[in-house]
Formats: sequence, C-alpha cells, structure tokens
Amino acid sequence: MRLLRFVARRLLQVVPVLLGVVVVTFVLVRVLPGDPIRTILGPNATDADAAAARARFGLDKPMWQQFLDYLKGLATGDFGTSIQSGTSVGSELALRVGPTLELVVLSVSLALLIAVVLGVWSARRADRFGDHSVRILALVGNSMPEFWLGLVLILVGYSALGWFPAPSGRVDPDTNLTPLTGADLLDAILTGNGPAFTSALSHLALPVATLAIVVVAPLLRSVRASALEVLRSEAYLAATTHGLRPRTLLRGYLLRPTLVRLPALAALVFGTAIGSTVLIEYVYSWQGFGQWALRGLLYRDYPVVQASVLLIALGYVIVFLIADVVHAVLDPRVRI
Amino acid sequence: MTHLLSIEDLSVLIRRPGRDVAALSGVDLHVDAGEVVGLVGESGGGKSMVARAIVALLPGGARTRGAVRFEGADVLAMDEAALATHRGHGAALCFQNPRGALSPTRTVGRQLTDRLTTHQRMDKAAARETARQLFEAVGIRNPARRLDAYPHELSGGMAQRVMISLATGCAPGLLIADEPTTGLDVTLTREILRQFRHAADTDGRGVLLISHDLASIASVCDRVVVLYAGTVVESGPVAKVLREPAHPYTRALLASVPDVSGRPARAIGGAMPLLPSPPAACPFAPRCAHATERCTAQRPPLTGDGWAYACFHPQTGGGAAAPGAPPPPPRGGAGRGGVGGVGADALPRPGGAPACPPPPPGAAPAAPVTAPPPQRTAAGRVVMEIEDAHVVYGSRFGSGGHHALRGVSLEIRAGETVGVVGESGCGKSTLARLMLGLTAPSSGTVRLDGIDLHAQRGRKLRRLRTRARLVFQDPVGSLSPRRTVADAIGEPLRALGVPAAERAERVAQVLARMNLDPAMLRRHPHELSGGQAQRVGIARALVGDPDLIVFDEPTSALDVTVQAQILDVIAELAGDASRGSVFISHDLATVRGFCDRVVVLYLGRIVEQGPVEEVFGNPRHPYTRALLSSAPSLDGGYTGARVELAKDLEEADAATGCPLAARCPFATDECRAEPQHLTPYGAAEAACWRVPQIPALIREGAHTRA
Amino acid sequence: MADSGLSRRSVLQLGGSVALLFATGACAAGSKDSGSGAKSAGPAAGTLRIAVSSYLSSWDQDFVGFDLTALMLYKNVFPYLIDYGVTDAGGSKILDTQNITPTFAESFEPSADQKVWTLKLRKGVKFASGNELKAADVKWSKDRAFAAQANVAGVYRTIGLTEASQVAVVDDYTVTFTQAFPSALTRQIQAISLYVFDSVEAKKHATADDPWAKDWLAKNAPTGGYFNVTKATQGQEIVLEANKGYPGPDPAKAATIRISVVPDGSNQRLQLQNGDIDVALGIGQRDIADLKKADGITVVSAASNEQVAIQMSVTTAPFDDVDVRKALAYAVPYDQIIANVYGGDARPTKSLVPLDMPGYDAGGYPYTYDVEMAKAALGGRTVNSELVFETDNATQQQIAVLVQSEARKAGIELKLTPLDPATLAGRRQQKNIPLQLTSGQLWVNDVEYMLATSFVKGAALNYSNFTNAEIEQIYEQSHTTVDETARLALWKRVQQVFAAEVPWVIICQPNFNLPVRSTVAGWVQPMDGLARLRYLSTSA
Amino acid sequence: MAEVRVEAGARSFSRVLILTGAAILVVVALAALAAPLLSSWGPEEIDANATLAGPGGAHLLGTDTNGMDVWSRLLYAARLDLGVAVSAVALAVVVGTALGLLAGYLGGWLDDVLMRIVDIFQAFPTFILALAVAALLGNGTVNLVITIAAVNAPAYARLVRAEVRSIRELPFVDASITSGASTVGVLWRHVLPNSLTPVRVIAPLNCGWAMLTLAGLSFLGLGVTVPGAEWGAMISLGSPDVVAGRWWTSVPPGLALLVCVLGFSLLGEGLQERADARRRS
Repeated sequence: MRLLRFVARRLLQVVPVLLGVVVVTFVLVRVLPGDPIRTILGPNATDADAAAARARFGLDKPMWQQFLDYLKGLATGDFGTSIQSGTSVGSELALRVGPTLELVVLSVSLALLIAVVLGVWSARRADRFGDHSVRILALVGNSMPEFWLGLVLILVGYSALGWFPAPSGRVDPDTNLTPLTGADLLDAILTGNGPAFTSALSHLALPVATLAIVVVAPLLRSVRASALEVLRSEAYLAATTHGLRPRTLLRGYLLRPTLVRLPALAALVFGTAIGSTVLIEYVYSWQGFGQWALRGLLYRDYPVVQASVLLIALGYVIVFLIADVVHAVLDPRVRI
Repeated sequence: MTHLLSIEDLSVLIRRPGRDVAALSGVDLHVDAGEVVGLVGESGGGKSMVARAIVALLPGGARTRGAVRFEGADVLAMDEAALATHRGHGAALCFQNPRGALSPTRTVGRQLTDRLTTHQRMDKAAARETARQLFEAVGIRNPARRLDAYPHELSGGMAQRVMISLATGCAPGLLIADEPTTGLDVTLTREILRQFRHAADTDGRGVLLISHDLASIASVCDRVVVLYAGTVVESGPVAKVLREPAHPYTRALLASVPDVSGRPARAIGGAMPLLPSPPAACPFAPRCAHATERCTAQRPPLTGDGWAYACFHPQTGGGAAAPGAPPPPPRGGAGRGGVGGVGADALPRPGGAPACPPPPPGAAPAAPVTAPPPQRTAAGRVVMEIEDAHVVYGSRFGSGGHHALRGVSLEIRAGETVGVVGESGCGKSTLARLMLGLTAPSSGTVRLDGIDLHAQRGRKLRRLRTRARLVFQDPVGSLSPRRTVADAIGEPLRALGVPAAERAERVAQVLARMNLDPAMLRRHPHELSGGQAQRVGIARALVGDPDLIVFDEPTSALDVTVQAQILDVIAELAGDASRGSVFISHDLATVRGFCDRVVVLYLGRIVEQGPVEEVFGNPRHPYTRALLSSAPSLDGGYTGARVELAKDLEEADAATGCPLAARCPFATDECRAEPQHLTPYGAAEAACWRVPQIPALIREGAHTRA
Repeated sequence: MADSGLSRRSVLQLGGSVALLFATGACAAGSKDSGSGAKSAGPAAGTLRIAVSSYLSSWDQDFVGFDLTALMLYKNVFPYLIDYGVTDAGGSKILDTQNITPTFAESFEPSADQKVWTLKLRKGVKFASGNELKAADVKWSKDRAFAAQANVAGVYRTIGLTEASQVAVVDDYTVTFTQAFPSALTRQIQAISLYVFDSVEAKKHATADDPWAKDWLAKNAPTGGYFNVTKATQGQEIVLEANKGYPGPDPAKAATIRISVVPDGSNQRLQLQNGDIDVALGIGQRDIADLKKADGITVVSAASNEQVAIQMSVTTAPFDDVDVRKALAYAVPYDQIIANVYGGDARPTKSLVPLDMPGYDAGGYPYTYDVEMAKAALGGRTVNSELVFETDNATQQQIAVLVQSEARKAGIELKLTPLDPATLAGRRQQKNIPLQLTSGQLWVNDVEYMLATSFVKGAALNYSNFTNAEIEQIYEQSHTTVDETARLALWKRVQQVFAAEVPWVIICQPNFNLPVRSTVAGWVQPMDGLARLRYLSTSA
Repeated sequence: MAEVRVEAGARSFSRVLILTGAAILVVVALAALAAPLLSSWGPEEIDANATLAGPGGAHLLGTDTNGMDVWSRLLYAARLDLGVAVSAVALAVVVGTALGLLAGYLGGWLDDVLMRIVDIFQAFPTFILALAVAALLGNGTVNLVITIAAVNAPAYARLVRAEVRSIRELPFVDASITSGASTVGVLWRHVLPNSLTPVRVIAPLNCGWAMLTLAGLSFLGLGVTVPGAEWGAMISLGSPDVVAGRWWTSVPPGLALLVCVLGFSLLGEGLQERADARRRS
C-alpha cells in the first residue's frame, strides 16, 4: 500500500537522525562533568568500591567499546541498566512513558479541539469583539509560565475550592486499577474500571488544563489564520456564490482545507508540550517520564539519559511522521 | 420587456480608510436569456465588481446606488433567503482562475453534486449521474473517472471546464464568466468559449462574458459592453462596436492589440485612473486625443439605443484604429457574412452558416496592410549560437526527468530579432534560461559571443553573463522587492565594476531613454505600476550594452494599452544593429510585429522556423497552421487554411515519432513512428515530412477531428 | 564500644567507610535528624499517610544506589535481624546507636576471641509467602551480597568478611560469621547489613542468566519485615501493612501506612494542611515556623547534633591562607542565618565539636560575625572564590546567599555554584572545591570518631583536605587513651588547633523539625536518617 | 478585491496589537533601565531585619525569603530576562539564518547534512540541552543565551531555508544572476533581505518563548543561579510562600513574566496579522 511505503521510506530517513541523536547523547553525557558512580555509592565509599561499581556498569571499558555494547543492546531492544536503580532502563521506561503520554496526548488533543472550534468561530467573526477577545485570551494563556499556572490552579482548584483531588498522584490506588499501558484513563477503560476512570479523570483535570492552556495559542492562531484564508479564498467564494447551504459550506469547504496545515504545527506543539511536562510533572507530583529523565540527568545516570533522549527524539520523529500521514490524508495535493 | 438581468445606474463606492474608490459609477447594462454579452475593459475598470454586484457579493463597506434587477427583483435589496436562492440558481459565477476557485480538498464530483443537490434537489445517485452528464457535456473525457479527481489533478483547461459545469450545475438563469480563458493557450481558448455559446444557445441561459481581450471573446458574443474606470463608455452589438467603434477608448483598446495579420499594436499614453469619486467629467479625457474642454468639464451621457456610447466626440466611420491611423484592413476572406466579426465563422452559430471552406493558402490576400518591418541588411556577427541543446530537468535520482528541450539549434546575429512562439510547456522559457546561462544544457553547447557559456566559471562567467540580458515576464517580480530602482538598473554595472558615479550617470541615461521620471530611481518595486516596472526591467537589460537581449513574454502580464506601450519600446530597441534580440511569446500577433525570423517550438523541439512573413504567410507545419488558426483576431487574422488539433496538450500522449502525432489531424503511422527533422521548404524549414501533401489534405476536408 | 583489645585505630578508620555515618545534605526520608518528642500513644490501628519526595529506585538493596527513600523503606520491609534500640534524649525518643539489639534474630553474640559471631534466629518469623525465615535464607542473602560485589560486600570488608564461605549455616536457626579479625564495629556493620531475602521465593525467579534473581527482586518488594508491601504504584504510592507474622518485640503500631510521593515541598505542605497526609517528610525549613502555628499540625521538634558548616579547602587558593579562612569565619552572619533561615530554630555553636558531644569546648571556635575583624584578617586584600552547595537544597541556597552578601562586605567575593549530585560527587573526588556547604550528623558521638571521619589525612569526609601533624598525633594517641579526663584534655587541644587553623566555618546546629498531623504519635528520631515506621501511630 | 472592511479592521487591530505590545515592552525596558532610580534597594541587597516582610513600608512589594526587596529584584530581573531573551533570539536568528541561507541556496549534500544536524538538534530535548551546555560551559548568563539560542536556531534554519528555496526560484534572483552578480552578492543583496520577512514576524513571538524557557530553566535550578534576579528564579524561590499566603514573592514575578511575554506575543501577533494582510492584498 502506498501509505505504508511512505511510512517505511520516512522511517528510513529518520534513521540517520536517530543515529545522530544516539551518538551525540552518548558522547555528551560522558563529556559532562560529574561521576554517576559516586552518586550511588555515598560519600564513604572507597576507590575500590567505586572501581567495582564502575566495572559492574561496564564504565571501565574504553568509550568505543561502551558505545558498541550500547548499540548492540539497542539493536536487541536493551537500553541498559540504570546506574541509580540497578534495574533495566527499558522496564522503567515502560512505566514512565504511559503517564506522560497520557498527559501530553490529552492536553494537545484538548488544545486542538479548542483551537479548531474557537479558531473557526473566531475566523468567521474576524475582527469583531468576540474574535479579538478569544485571541487575546489565548495569548495570555500562552504567556504564562506553565509551572506558575500549575501552582495557581492547584491553589484555586484544590486548596481553595476543593474541586480536585490532592495533586499527589494519577489515580486513587484504592480503585485497584490494573496497569496495562501506564496511561490510567486508558487502563481504566480497558479493564472496565469505572471508579478508576473517574479518579484518573479528576486527577488529570488540572495538569491537562494547565498544559492545554499553555499550548493552545499557536494552534488557535494557525487555525484562525487558515480558516480566514479559506474564507477569503476564491474556492470558498465560489461555493458561496453558488449558494451552497451553510452546513455544506462548513463541512465540505471550510473545515477540511482549514485543517490541512494543522498537523505539522500540532506535531511541533506536541514536541513543545513534551518539554513542558517536566515542569508540570514536578508541580503536580506526576510521576512521569520528564521527572525520571531529569533525575537521570542530575545523577548522570547515563543509560537513563541516553534512553530518554532517544525516546524523546523517537517520539518527536514519530509524531512528525503521524502529522505527515494525517496531512496526506487531509490534503489530496500531498503526494506520498 | 423585462430583461433577464438589468443593471440600472449602478454605482459602487468602496470606502477604505484614507482612500475611497469609486469602483462603478452609473453603470447600465442588461442581459437577456439566450444571449451572450461581453463585458470588456482593462483591469480596474470595474468588470469584476459588476459580476460581484450581480450576486450581491460586494465587499464590506461598499456603498451602492442604483439597482441590479434579476428577473425584475432587485438583488441588492434581497434578504438572506432570497439571496441564497438567487446565488447559484439565479446567477452563477465562473471564476477567472478555476484552480483557485475549486476547493482543493474535495473531489470535483462532490463539488458538482453539492450544487446539484442544493439547487436541483436531487438525491445523491441522481446527482452523480447528472454530474457525469454535465462533465461530458463540457467536453471532459472519461467523465465518470474525473468525478473522483481532485482539482490539482486537472489541467488548466480541464479545470475551467469543471468550473463551467459547476456553474451550469446550479441551473442558473444567468451565467457570469469572469475572464474564463486568461492563462489558457490559444487552442484551448476557443474550446472553452464555445461552451458559453453553447450554454446560451441550447439552454437559453443568459451569459455575461467578462474579458480584457476583445478579440478573443468577440467571436461568441452578441453584444459587448466596454467599461472604463467604472463607467460604461460604449455598448452595442458586436458588429457595431468592433467594426465601427465610436468611443475613442474602444478604438484605443482595439488598436492596442497587435493582430496576427500583421497589424502592429498602436499605443496610447497613460493608464486608467482609480477614481476616488464618481467622475464629473469624461474619465478618458486625459488620455484622449479628441478631448475638448467640454470633455473635462462634463461627463458625457451614454446615448443611443442598442448601440450606445458615452462620448461628445464619437469617432464615426468605423475602423478599429485610433484616429489618424491608416484605415482598418479590409475584412479578409469571402463569404464572411456573420455579424460577429472574424472569428465568428469558426463557430457554429444558431442559424448561421457553418464556416466556409477557407481559401487555398496563398490564394486569399493575406492583406497585411501595415508594412512589414523593413528587412534589415544582412545580419551581423553571431552573438548567440545554440547547437543541438538538450535540457532535462532531472528528478534527483536520474529517472523520470522532464525533457524540456530536445536538440534545439539556433543562431542569433547582431541586428536581428528572432521570435520564439509556442504553447505553454513548449520549452520557450527554458530556451531563454539556456541562452542566459541560468540552465545548463544536458548536452549540446551554448555560445555567447563565441564563448561556451557553460564552460565558464567564476568571474569570467559573471562577466560573460552581462553580455546577454533577459527581460522577464513578471515585471514587478523580476525586481528585488527590497532594492530601489537605481540599484536594480545599476546591478549589471556593479558586477562589471563600474564606479558608482559613472554608474549613476549611465543609469540616469538609460532611464531617460525609457521615458521614466528620474524620481523613480529611489522607488521600490511595489511602488511601480506594471508598465513602469517593465520599463525598468528593459532599462536594466539595456544599461550594460549587451550583445543579446532576450524578451521572455515581456507583455503578457500587462494590461492591453500598457502592453502596446511596452511593445513600442521593444520594437524601437529591436532595430539596433549592434545587438541581437530574441522575443519569446505565446502570442503570435506580437511576434509578427517586429521580428525578422520566427521559431515555432513544440514540446522542446523546433517544428518550424523561417523569415517571419514566410512563416505567418505561408505556414508549412500543421502545428504552425493550428496556432495561426486559433489566434484570436479582429482584423481578419490568419487567412490560410485552418487546422484544428485534436486534443488538449495535456492529454496528448508522448510518442516516439513526431511529438505532434497524437494531436495532428494528418498524422499517419509513419508520423507516430519516425522522429521528424527540420527540412527546408522554401525560405523556411519545418519538421514534417507531409508538408507537401498538407494543402491537398486540407482540401479533402481531412482536418475534421481525427 | 571499645571494649576489646583490638586496635582502636583500625576500628575507627574502617568505621569511616560505613555508609551513612555522616549523611550529607537533605534527603527524602527525613534528614532532619534529631530526637523526637514522642508522646507515647497507645497502639493504634489506623491508616497513616506519609508523603515522601521521591519514589524508590529499586526494591533490591544489594544493587541500589544512594537512594534514601529506598533505604528508609528497606528498614521497614526487610527483616533486619538486629537494629538499634530506642532511648530517651531530652524528652524525645531517639534511636540508640550504641545499643544494638536483636529484633528478628533471637541473639547475635561473638565468640570469646570476637572473631566468630553466632546468629540465632527467632522461630516463627514468616515471609509473606508463608515461608519461614531460616538459616538458609540468611546464607543465600549473604552469598548474594558477596556475589553482588556491591553495597554490603563493601562494608563487610571493614569487619573482615570477604568471602561467602565465612558465613556458615549451623542448623535451621543458627548461622555463624567467621571474621578474619575481631572488630568493635561488627554490631554496627551487621545492623545495616543483616537483611534477609525470602530465598525460597527468590530462587523460583532465578535463571541461568540471572542466578540471583536480580530482575525479579528489583521489581518485587521484599517481605518479612515489620511491614509487608501490599501495593506499590510505581512513582506514586506504596502501601505498607503491619506484618502479622512478626513474633518479636516492638511490632508495628499502625496497621496500614500509605506512602505517597510528592516531590514538591509546597505541595506536601498543602496536603498536610488539608489533612490529606499525616506526616510530611519533604517539607522545607521555611515552612516550619508557619506550620507550628497551623491548626491540627504538630511539629515534632528536638535539638540535634546536626552540624551545618562551610568546609574550606585548606589546599585550594585562597583558602590555603589561614587568614583568609579566619576572614570568612568573621564574615559569616551566624545570628542572621539562624534567624532568617532557621526561624531561630537552631543553636549557635562555638566549636567544631558538636554541642552535645563529650568534650565540647566553647573556646573551640572563637569567631563571631564581625566585618571589621574580617577585613583586618584579610589585611586590605580582596579575594575571589566559589561557594558550592547542592542544587535543590533550599536551605543551603539561602545560607549561601546570606554568606555571599556578608562576605562581600569583608572583601571576599564569592561565586555561588549550585551543583547537581553527580557533579558534586565528581568535584569532591577531585578535591578542588574551595568552599562547600555541608550538613550532617555524626553517627558515633565521639571526637575521635569525628576526627576519623573528617579531619585526619584521607578521611572520607575530609572535604577540607585538612592535615595537621598535631591532630594526626592526637588522633593516634587517642586510640590508646582510655581515661576520660585524659581524652577530654586531648579534645580540648584539638579544639585549640581547630580554633587556630579554622578548617571549617561552623554555622550552627539546627534543631530537628518534622511537621505531622496532631493525631500522629510515636515518632522516634532515626539517627541514621531512616525512619522506623513501626513506632508510628495515628489516632485519626 | 478582497473584503475591504475586514481588511481595514484587521489592519487597525493589528496596529492596536503592535502598539500595545510595543508599549508594554518599552515600559518594561524603561523600568529595567531605570531600576536604580525606581528602587532604593539593590537587587541582591539583603535587609537582615526583614525576611518575607509584607508589601508596604520600606519595601514596596515586600521582601523574599532571603530578605531581598521584591520590587527591586523585579525591576533588575527585567534587565536579565529581556537581555537574555532578546540576545538569545538574536543569536539564534543569526546562526539559523546563516545555516538556512547556505542550505537553502546551495542545496545538494550541504543542505542534506545541515538539515540532518538541524533535525538532530530539534529532536533533542530542551532541558537536556540546557543542562549539557550549562554543565559544559558553566553557569552564567552568556551560557544561558547560548543554550536558548541553540534550542531556537534550528527553527530559524528551517524557516529561512524554506523561504530561500522559494525565493531562489523567483525571477529577481535570476535577474541578479544574469546581471553577473556573484553568489555572495546574490545571497547578501537579494536573497537574504527578502528571506527575513517571516523571521521578523516570528522573532518577537520567539522572544517571549525564550523568556519562558529561561524562567523554566531557572525554576528547575538550571538557569540563573542565586541570588541573581530573574523572574523564573524568583517564582521558583517564592512558590512555597504562596501556600503560606505570602503571595508577594512569586505573584509579582509571575505577572511580570506574563505581561512581558504577552508584550512580545501581542507584537508578534500584530506583525503576523499585518504580514498576512499584506500577503493577501
């Protein structure tokens, strides 16, 4: 199938990029000052202890050897062993990715939904009061530091109003949710766990709102601009002058051409949102990927840093690939 | 009697902050069912505003006066519901740029069925079947398959056909076509126009045909209305307005277009103004040779019944020429009794006779009344020499490249002007780029002043390049937006290392030669009009005293009267004996005006070349004949035997033999198998082995669609 | 503890390598070490909710890094065969590091020559699997530790245990440890090392590639301790339940403990105030004063021997000049730090020897905040240097800012350099940090011990790179000095040397503070920083 | 002929946006420059007798936990925040434009290689990049500028490259080449000035974003080190106080950041709108 071939070709193209990321990360973490081994040993360890530990993680080998081992591991899906925890990075990763993805995907989806609805609404009222207020509000949201907004929302939503649960986790453990994917909402649906679903949803509300508010502006701007362009295009004008019904106009002539340019930007926003989660996870005690990666970095947990950078890069690349595919589906002019 | 459409004293004033524009000022016109009315004028004249007013789609902030009555009801006073029915069902618009006017993300079939279900209340299945029929009716081959195509998959001609089907799919009483053939090749233009005549004749619709080009629409119109600066200056039956234009503007408009028969363009000065308020005087007065004080003090009313004009000094006595010009050419060809002018015979008209068999070539008076450009003395040294050049625009991995030029050889001498003509995609522009060293030949050589252009590198190449200059199609686009006019003109001198002071002097000189105000030097491109920008472009070409100037469609982006002005300038330059010139155009008429030799390109090959009179007067190649046959003309145009090609260029399949084989009415198996080479026939050369047989074939009537 | 004939020197030097003697910096599991004001409450069976700052990195103590949350949890879920007792100090209950008693073991006693230690197991101790804790489990656990070549293997070397063969099973309930040499530190070392895996269960998950079931044990909580983990939601929450199968003394008072992970201190505070948690182990110093006034919250508070100091590298310019060191000592605003950073909740000190340590001499650190004296010490010079502290340690950061501001007035321009853990560890190895803020507490309340860890050549925590012939000599001498007054005389001299040499700026000794809901009782201040949750109860 | 009224409305609104944004930025910049005049306290000056003092009295906006004057720090922080954001974006523009120009105009393998490097940079997480730069080059304002520039430069490289690739096809470039101009001349005189149009629109928006990044880095302890006055660091330092009802240590810097970023956003949005309107007409 053509689409599959396209995906395959694109995946091949990203291989050098990922390889580049792998090499850069590998070298970078080792060039950074700081000793990962000393952080796990505590202050009183002897040099012999350190050497033993170093050997345990293969850090005594020459760098090229370490790199080859790392590559070999990667080829078999082995990300190595965390220096801090001594467990396999792959299994830690599996636990951490779900919650973060859940957060980011929901936030970006929410932002997209808001952006499309308000963006089209705004464009149709271009340069009236409603349009101006929507745009200014979005800009204000976009201008807030996410960690500050998070703090404010906690104070309001949890402390003052008490509408949302304590920001200390993702789902009430008493609901006995069986983790499958790590994304609680999804797991709750998959296992048909109603209380867990409600609980996960209430825990998600504030962080998702925070992230969505912060990222909605560029999406909204883009949708509005595209919609405006479509509304002013000859094609739309032609459809209007031919007296088509408003519903047909909206669905057939406005929405799809408006959305055509959205996927690429959405992918970019998705990338930014992944970056933002580090801060949001911290504020909301959301034990996700960002916190894990940051901790790995602070402790120079080489395999963790390598795996997290590679994963982020991979995620980035995949999101862009998805965007391209969606773009191709939406826009018949795109050749794939 | 109520007209289908009647516009009564319509004025539209558009208020912009800081500047108002009187887009229309007291326009009166009407269209009846079954009638094709042409609305002509230059851009800014208000043609599109008329079209928009008819569907009540005026820009916000527009103030209107007067009425647009459709079947008696005033469109401008309709409520939303009535408008919704009126739009599309009452009057439907065909847009100028069909690709832009088709929604890019919906199949054309869906777009058509959307109209059918809305206005004809069909269910989906019926709509689809009707859509197929409509497609077929507008001449789309494989209509069922095309229903599922997206607009970008269609060629320009096809897209225009779809656009027409969309408009007719609304089943409107009135069809409005806004410049429907702009940008289409001549062979296609006739086809498309035929559709509108058809809509009027078979369905009894009224058709309002908007165009800047009188010649091209004249053949299908019953009446024409000429707009100038938002006012109607003349309206009446085609026969009257085109034969005996009364208004000086109409005459100027007609005279500005060179004719393929050889009549050169005659320019009038100035440009159409954008009026801030409805004119109190004759808006054309400042440009009019006949203007008197009365014209500048009072606005002439539109007078006359049937044939009306708004002029105090109507020029009677017929003749599509400006006062003082030689009398118009006699109408060529016997048996042309039609009312619609020259082209009319080519189209079947209701009640009209089919086209008479054309006279044998050479038998009819070719009748170029204006003298051909004086044959210059034997041309000088060779300034440009192309030998068997091939250009392949590669895809990056070698396969599937586009073969833009296939073995072109050409020689240009100093003092000579060579015209290059052909349809879009024939390789004209590639040839220009090749001569300027912008595109490297895949094989073959290009010598400028005897030096192999593509073997040079670095400074030597840059110096050599200044010996050949290009005048671009897009006058404003060819000027760097952030550089001043002085910068632009002086650039070749800068490259040659001419000191700043001398540079300024030479720039000023050349500017004066172009009749441009020295104050222009500090302006930026966006502050220039198209005509001014093209003069700057020519000045830039001229400033370094090059050995070769290539004009790549220098007038096609300009308004008609401005076009004539630029052609004047170019014609003057072309006479310079120290320099060779190449004039590239899709428009045969302009080439005929001042070229010594003509080269006809088709799909990257030269199919015919020779002295201009030889090629135009006695074309050999079927393709040249076809081009000449379809060229719009008011003066009688091409009088030789007409040849029509079978298909659109885009639909023609590539063949191993003669590239035209798929479209040529005379093609045989041998044509399809054997590549054709230029062979001398008289003073010219043509790449067709059947040249000697063609006159006979034409007589046999074999040129009916193959 | 020095009751045998073995060399004091070797004991103390070896002691230096015992982990956590001197826990530097803040940590997740309650580093504000001190006694606690535990009002003895009756056994309660409620649910206790505790917030910590991070989730544990692994359940496998043999392979874990320096992860205080994990180490704290291990203390509560592994069967530790011997542990510290509890003693009263100034009305608070604290762990008594001098008094190590059998808990899951019946007894742990040495042979006459102190080389062979016999461990007798308590009968009826059950793992969650139902398996009984037996000698074979101890043997397997120790074999695993030696094989791991990691944490325990490292500390065992200090007491002459280097090979698996030195641990022998006598019968189902008896194990012997045969040391290469006698050591006074055996109990101390074994107290932190004698944790036992459920070997029967673990072996089920061993594979050829992974004979010690590392993968399985990293992911699955150990069982058989005072608490069993009934649920662990990665990164979020751990639920402990009292181990009903523990037959020994001091069983867990709280039936259920929920430990939730809340990295942000403010967030913990909010939840404590809202009553969503009972104990907040990650609340910063700044919130204490507020929380003392808050309704429904009690701040468990006690004096402590935790020392906050700036260690000056005597081998790195400009602090290789004693006058510069003195200048800094005069330039630090001690009272201001106590007032502003600790809200007055800290004790000023006049010696590098902690206030409550025998031998403390108020003349040991004759420096007070006095900019003029500082300038005088510098003699008109100005110097530039760098003050290093831990990146995410708000308290240290605040102290650093105050020190920088005042030092500038004296002519010492300090660049503040917060370092992440890895970089700090790396730079400490390179011994090139001119000034670093440290905070921590000695595990053994003795000056000789203090010298061993921090002031003699090569001592692990001697970040000052301090060496002094007289101190070395006194240290040497102290090994054989048993007479208390003679020792005190030595310590007086030590403090005189310190007063002259000024290796540290000793800032203060902050009190321990732990905010809890008022319903919580029984807190025992852990001297090793690892909370023993078995003493806690709630009446809510 | 487009919808004239809407165009006019858009134009006037874009002017409102641009003017408001610019006014905000000018006020902030002036306040930053006039910081010593507007506040009697130094940004790192400690009032030993007043930690966490409430607004009013000797301290207009109170003091923070270190006893430093919040109002004064707020003003001085504007210098750093504006300075770092603007210079980081400027650096990113210069580097990104240069790369994009080369890659786009010359094409071929150079384009491939440069774009792959850009890909790698873009796929690299911001905070890891930031920490890496900080750890390699040490803390400091200059390194923060480099970090944020490194994060942003790839986007400009892409933007300019795309622009250059379309400009390269425009007739005026051919006109210049046929006039005998050298490649450098063409790039410098014609391609560069015209390819900067989108950059001019994006850059202000980007400045706001750079400011947020800087604040985020400081919040995580990777940015400006204490006691440097920077809004993100101030928020980070003050956020525990909010819980205790002491809003003045973190709300003012949060609002300052909000207003300043909003200034950039408004400016950028206005410019974008104007550019869109121009493109349409």
